[in-house]
Amino acid sequence: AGGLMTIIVNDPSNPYWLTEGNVAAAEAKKLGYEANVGASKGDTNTESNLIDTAITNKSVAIILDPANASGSVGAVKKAIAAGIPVILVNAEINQEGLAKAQLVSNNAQGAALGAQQWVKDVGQKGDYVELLGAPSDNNAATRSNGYDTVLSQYDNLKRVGQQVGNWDRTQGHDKMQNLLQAHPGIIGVISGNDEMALGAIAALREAGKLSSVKVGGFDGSPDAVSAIKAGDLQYTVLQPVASFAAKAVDEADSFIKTGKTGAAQEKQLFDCVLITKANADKMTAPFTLTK
Amino acid sequence: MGSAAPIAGDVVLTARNVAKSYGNIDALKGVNFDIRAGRVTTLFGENGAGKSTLMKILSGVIRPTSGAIELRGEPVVFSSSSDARDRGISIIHQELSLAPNLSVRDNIFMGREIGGPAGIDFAEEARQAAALMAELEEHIDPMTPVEELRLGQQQIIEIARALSVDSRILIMDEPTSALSASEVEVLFKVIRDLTARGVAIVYISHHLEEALEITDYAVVLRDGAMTAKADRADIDLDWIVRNMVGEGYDLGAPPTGYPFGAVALSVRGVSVADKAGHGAMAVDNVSLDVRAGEIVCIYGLMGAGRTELLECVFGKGSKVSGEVWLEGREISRLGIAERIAGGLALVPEDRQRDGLVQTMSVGENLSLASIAAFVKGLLLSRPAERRVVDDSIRAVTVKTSGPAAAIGSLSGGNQQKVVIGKMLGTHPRVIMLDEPSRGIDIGAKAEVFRILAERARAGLAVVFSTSEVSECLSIAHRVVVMSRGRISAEFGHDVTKEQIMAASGEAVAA
Amino acid sequence: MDRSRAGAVGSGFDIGRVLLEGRAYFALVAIVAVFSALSPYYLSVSNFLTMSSHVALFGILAIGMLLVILNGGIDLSVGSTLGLSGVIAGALMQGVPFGPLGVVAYPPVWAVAVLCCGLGAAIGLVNGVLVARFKVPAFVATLGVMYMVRGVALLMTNGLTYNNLGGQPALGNTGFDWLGFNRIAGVPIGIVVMVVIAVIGSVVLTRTPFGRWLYASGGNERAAELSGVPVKAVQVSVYMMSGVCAAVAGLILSSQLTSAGPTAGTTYELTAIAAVVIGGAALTGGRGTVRGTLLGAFVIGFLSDGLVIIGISSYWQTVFTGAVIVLAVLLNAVQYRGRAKRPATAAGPTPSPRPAA
Amino acid sequence: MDRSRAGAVGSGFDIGRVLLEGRAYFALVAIVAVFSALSPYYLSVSNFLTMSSHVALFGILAIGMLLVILNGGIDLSVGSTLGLSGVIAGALMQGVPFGPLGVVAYPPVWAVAVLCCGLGAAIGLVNGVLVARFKVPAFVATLGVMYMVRGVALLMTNGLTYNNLGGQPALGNTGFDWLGFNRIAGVPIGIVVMVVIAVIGSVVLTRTPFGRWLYASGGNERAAELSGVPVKAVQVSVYMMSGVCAAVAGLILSSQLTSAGPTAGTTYELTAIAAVVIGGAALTGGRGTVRGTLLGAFVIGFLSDGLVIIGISSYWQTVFTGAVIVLAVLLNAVQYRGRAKRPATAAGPTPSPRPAA
Ligand SMILES: Nc1ncnc2c1ncn2[C@@H]1O[C@H](COP(=O)(O)OP(=O)(O)OP(=O)(O)O)[C@@H](O)[C@H]1O
Ligand SMILES: Nc1ncnc2c1ncn2[C@@H]1O[C@H](COP(=O)(O)OP(=O)(O)OP(=O)(O)O)[C@@H](O)[C@H]1O
Ligand SMILES: O[C@@H]1[C@H](O)[C@H](O)CO[C@H]1O
Ligand SMILES: [Mg+2]
Ligand SMILES: [Mg+2]
Repeated sequence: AGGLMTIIVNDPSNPYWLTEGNVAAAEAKKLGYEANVGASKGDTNTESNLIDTAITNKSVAIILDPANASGSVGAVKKAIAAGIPVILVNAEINQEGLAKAQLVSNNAQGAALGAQQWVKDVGQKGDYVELLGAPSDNNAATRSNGYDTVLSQYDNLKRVGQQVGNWDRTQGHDKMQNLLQAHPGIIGVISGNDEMALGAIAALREAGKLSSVKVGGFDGSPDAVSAIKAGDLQYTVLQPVASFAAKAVDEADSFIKTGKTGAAQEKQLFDCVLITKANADKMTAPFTLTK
Repeated sequence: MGSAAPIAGDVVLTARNVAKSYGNIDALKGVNFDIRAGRVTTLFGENGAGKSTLMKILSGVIRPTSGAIELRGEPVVFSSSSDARDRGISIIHQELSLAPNLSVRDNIFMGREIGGPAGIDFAEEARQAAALMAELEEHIDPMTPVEELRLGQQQIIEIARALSVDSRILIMDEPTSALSASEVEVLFKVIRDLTARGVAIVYISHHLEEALEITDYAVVLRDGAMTAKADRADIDLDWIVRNMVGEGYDLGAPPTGYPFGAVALSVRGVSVADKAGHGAMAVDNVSLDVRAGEIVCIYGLMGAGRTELLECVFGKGSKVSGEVWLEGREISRLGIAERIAGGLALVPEDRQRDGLVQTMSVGENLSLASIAAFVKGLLLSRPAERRVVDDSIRAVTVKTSGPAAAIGSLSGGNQQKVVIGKMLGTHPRVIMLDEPSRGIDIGAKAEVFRILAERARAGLAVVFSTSEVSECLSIAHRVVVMSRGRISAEFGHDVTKEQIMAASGEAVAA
Repeated sequence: MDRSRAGAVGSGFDIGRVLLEGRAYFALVAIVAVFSALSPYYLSVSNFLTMSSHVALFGILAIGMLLVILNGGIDLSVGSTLGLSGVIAGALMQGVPFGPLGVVAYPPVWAVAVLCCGLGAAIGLVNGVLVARFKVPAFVATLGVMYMVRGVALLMTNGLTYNNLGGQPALGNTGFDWLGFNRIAGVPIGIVVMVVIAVIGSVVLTRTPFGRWLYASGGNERAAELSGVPVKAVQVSVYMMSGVCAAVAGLILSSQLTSAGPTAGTTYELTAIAAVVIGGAALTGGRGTVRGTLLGAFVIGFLSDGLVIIGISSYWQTVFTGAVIVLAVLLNAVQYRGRAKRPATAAGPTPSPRPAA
Repeated sequence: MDRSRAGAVGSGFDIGRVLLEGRAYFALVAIVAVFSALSPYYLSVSNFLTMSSHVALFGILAIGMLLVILNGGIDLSVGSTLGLSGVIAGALMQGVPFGPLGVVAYPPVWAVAVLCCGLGAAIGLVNGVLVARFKVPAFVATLGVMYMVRGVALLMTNGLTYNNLGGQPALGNTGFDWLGFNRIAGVPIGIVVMVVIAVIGSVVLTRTPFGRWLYASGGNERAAELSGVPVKAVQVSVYMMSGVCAAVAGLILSSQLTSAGPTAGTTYELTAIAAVVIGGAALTGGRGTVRGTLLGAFVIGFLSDGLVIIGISSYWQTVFTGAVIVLAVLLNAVQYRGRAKRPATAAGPTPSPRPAA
């Protein structure tokens, strides 16, 4: 076969990363490679160890979802020094010119998309709260800034609370309950990803406020899509992870064979798509929307 | 428990050819042993003779390797100690087996709770516990946590627990090692009551005279085999000792023929607060001078304050007032290590808890207090340590397979010698020993006293405490009696038992 | 706190002891006072109910942990067990393929709950056997089991989260969200369950032979054994009970979230241990009460929720959590020492002339 | 393993003991054999160096942890200390604003390393004082400190990661990546540091009074104190040494990664403890060796890297890690029991448990 492709995702217990790993592995196998999927669980040392192992295993390419925008730079350098091309997916690192490609969702565009839909669903007047992702992930700040850019244009919308939920459902739930205590009058919740949004929904349902408080998510995860269908979640912003994870493998393949990824630039942004009740039916596989 | 009480003197429990091996050690080598209703059968023997092993077999704690047990003529196999207890056999273990976090009541009834409509019938248990305390003439509230009791009181609780079972056979493995003479008297009264009711008693003690007082039959074990048995009427102390160790014994006499040196240890007006509170002083304004070459014995009842005094002199525990001088230098403010360096040594009362490091070898225990002697540069010098250890082993005659042996592999007496050897290894000018003879056999005891006398002759000042009057009359030049934290009297070596006991505040035993 | 344990019969009234106990509540009172001053929303019935229902999860874990700690052990596997319990519940609610016929069985909710508790007990059994029978130190045995159970939960779900735990009326398996959503007289079920477990735990500890055996074997195992206490059985039981508590907590959590993920409960064991210790229990065994443990859980929970409500950053929350753990236990330590020292100060030297005997 | 420790005075040759020791290496040999059979890449010098440099991090933590465990304590704060050490190094490398003049000082790398070790020692001092002076149980004291230190690291960086640790020649602070990237005679510096620390640790434990004091106070604190051992000082020192080891590990890690994040080292304390225990040390104190501890670290490290190399899923890795922890300790337990019976050959009553203290 074409050798071993090492795929390193963050933590497959989040469906987003799970899909990322699965899709990439499937694509690699399709192209005739072997594939190993590792998980850094957000720890840069584990990630660095996985890179070492990929070097030991004589991997022909590494598809990496970096654990930390700054902290993963060293690991990438190490792989490059060992002569292995690295393609980054989902999250970026704070240095260009190392990885052969960085394929990420257009988080700023997606956030704007989400925030605009949020205003449509929630209205232009009232108090709201925000759930933030893990601060070690640049995506968290990018999305939050994107939301703010849109929502701050509405003078009567006021963000009264903001809590870090670390992309996690249970934390989203508990933080939401606390936020509800401090801000019983809110009309909306905007969340950095779907897991936290789903946690918030559970908390709102329990408090009997799910009808008066609207929630928006981000990711397009299968659970979120069902929540949209059930009317619990207003919308989510689909990150086309299934397609760019496959594309990352394709570019790696191309690089191995031709020395070029075939893409014009290192940084490639993939536009996000808004998922609402209207198009929720068109989700055919996890994170995949058919036109 | 049989309703038809056996007639006094009948054999109720028999060990037939009972043997027990641990690995290739034969703790018991085929022992026959009878226990009789209404009689006290006393078991004598050196440390490690197998007394406790035999008792544990008879009370179901361990299973014999071979041999049989018969209960009133019927062969029985006990599955556990509670099984034996259910069949009327209870035991007071040699080592305290109490849960310190529980109250007296809970300890007495743990494992055999009195049921009530809502779980345990606490009131009934408390009532019975109080009754037992009254019977043992001990003023202890049944709700007191056991950890707040003195060692001796804890031993009383063990006894109470065994009594509470109301068994037909009661085994007492050194029940009095921490008891005062008056408490022993109370216990003996209880034992006589029990035997009068037909209860069979087995009694074990290293206090030979005391044991003789209560015994009906004497049995002697030696190296796991029975060497002699006899009726009380036919024996005396000398008979026991001869059968135990194969020779006569002598605790020695005060060494003479040399002058005492200068005052080596001077305790001036030391007071220590009582740990248990109640506004009392454990040590109350005690002053004492000991000269080089002199051996001073401190006698006292349980709780008289000896341990507190010696520990305080050694720098452990908090002193309330007073001064301690060592060879003309005040050491009251020094730490333990500095006092050791200055020439003071303490052999603590409880060797398991305070004397030995169980995870270390015999050699490492012996050298622990004198590390400074074999540090070369920054490192320990193995040959130097080896020399220190070998010297110690020889000096205190420890019987061991070698310095690398595990400390737990030694008999109690030899463990005690290790603790003594460890402290002698620091080349002290003054050594204090807190009940150095507790729980060790007569041979080992004589050995310890011989070593102390020898060292005194070489100029060491020796202070030891004891609860046995006979020990005061051995090697001590001077006997100091403590009572309720104070020195109540001082005597020369020509003192009599009666004088000592009178001064200690105890009623002279009959 | 040490002696208050048994609610002991005839323990008499001791004003000093009552004051000292009160001091243990001080931390909680202080927390409530401070946050009430800082936020107008903190001091309200509804917030207290919300916070208490957060506490409930840890409280239930902590009561199970208390039993293990009383025995002188520790159970690091409760967080994982919580996670696996939820996952199993999720799997069962999705239906169990049955035999080769392709029949799918949908167990009713009570059966799901019972099975999950059974699972918790089984995990506890493994812990207990490792500790009691094979003498593996509790820390290590339960650490190993913690990883294994977590791994199994991840493998079972392949990392995904079970989402539809509501069941369907047609399948006769509705009602799972009752645990998480319903209220009895306005009180969330989670709190009710915690209170029930606490009452049962308290009765078991103070009024039954089992309780005494547990304190006894935690205080001196050998003594307990010689007294006829079935120490091994007690040891195995406490791990099983802890496992069941963790399983119940898992059910409640997944019912609250109406979903069950395999990583739920990660590091909850540390919070549970902290609650037990803040509550005055000794990690060496034999000392501790259900009341104290709940107090500990409330201290932690009311603090962390309070910090969220006043909007403090999650980093400061981490710092404060650590500080409160240390401080609360320090307070306990001072309390113990105070008790040990009191006599001395009370006594004072009473010099008296040396009487001649 | 327990007695082999001190090359004890007169510890003669004992074939039985050698076989038992060999058995402890069995797990490691088995791991290497299995993975060598499963992957062509496993059995190579370069892979062994790579794996060993992964082990180094945990090995260093574990040696510090061993000292604490020998003392009968435990140190849960090492993972956080590792993280904070890296963060501080990162902050120092970015330059320290100095005074009101806006001057920025760039300490040289050696100063950064010394400051970080000092920080580790200071954190250890806090742990040690809490444990030795205030009698807070080690588990709780270090748990609290773990949270606090982690919180401080997060606050310092605001959750972000320091990136440029390379320094600049102009500022005279280059060389930080030396620790992580250089090799001495082909051996990565991390391994060299681990070996140096192991040798020092081993000498300290077996050849110095301090080592003897540590074993003694871990085996029986009261007896040690009465033998003139400065038990409190020893106790405080071991936590400080553990803190320094954690700080060194933090330096190595951040140098290897050329970046320092505030969450680095999360849960590493558990791995370090597992290594120590797999290495045959007793959590009750007084027993354990540096050699055994390194062995434990290698077992864990070679296993987990092996699983990655043969491409097993991360879930199975979790399961295997747990299983190996339990199995290795089970093996030790069997070993102990085998040995526990042997002393019968040497005779002597088994020491009775401490009477009620
Ligand atoms: N562990 C303890 N808990 C509470 N009080 C104690 C403890 N040990 C000693 N005491 C108190 O200190 C006083 C003196 O006890 P100490 O141990 O010094 O006496 P002693 O003469 O050595 O007696 P013995 O060793 O036979 O018990 C006692 O009256 C007792 O109240
Ligand atoms: N659990 C055990 N393992 C190994 N050897 C043991 C064990 N218990 C007892 N022994 C050995 O059996 C022998 C008899 O011990 P035992 O405790 O019965 O003596 P004893 O007569 O009660 O002595 P003491 O007067 O010191 O209490 C000793 O040599 C002892 O070392
Ligand atoms: O973009 C991804 C997803 O939002 C996921 O839910 C969490 O991690 C982020 O990096
Ligand atoms: Mg005995
Ligand atoms: Mg005494």
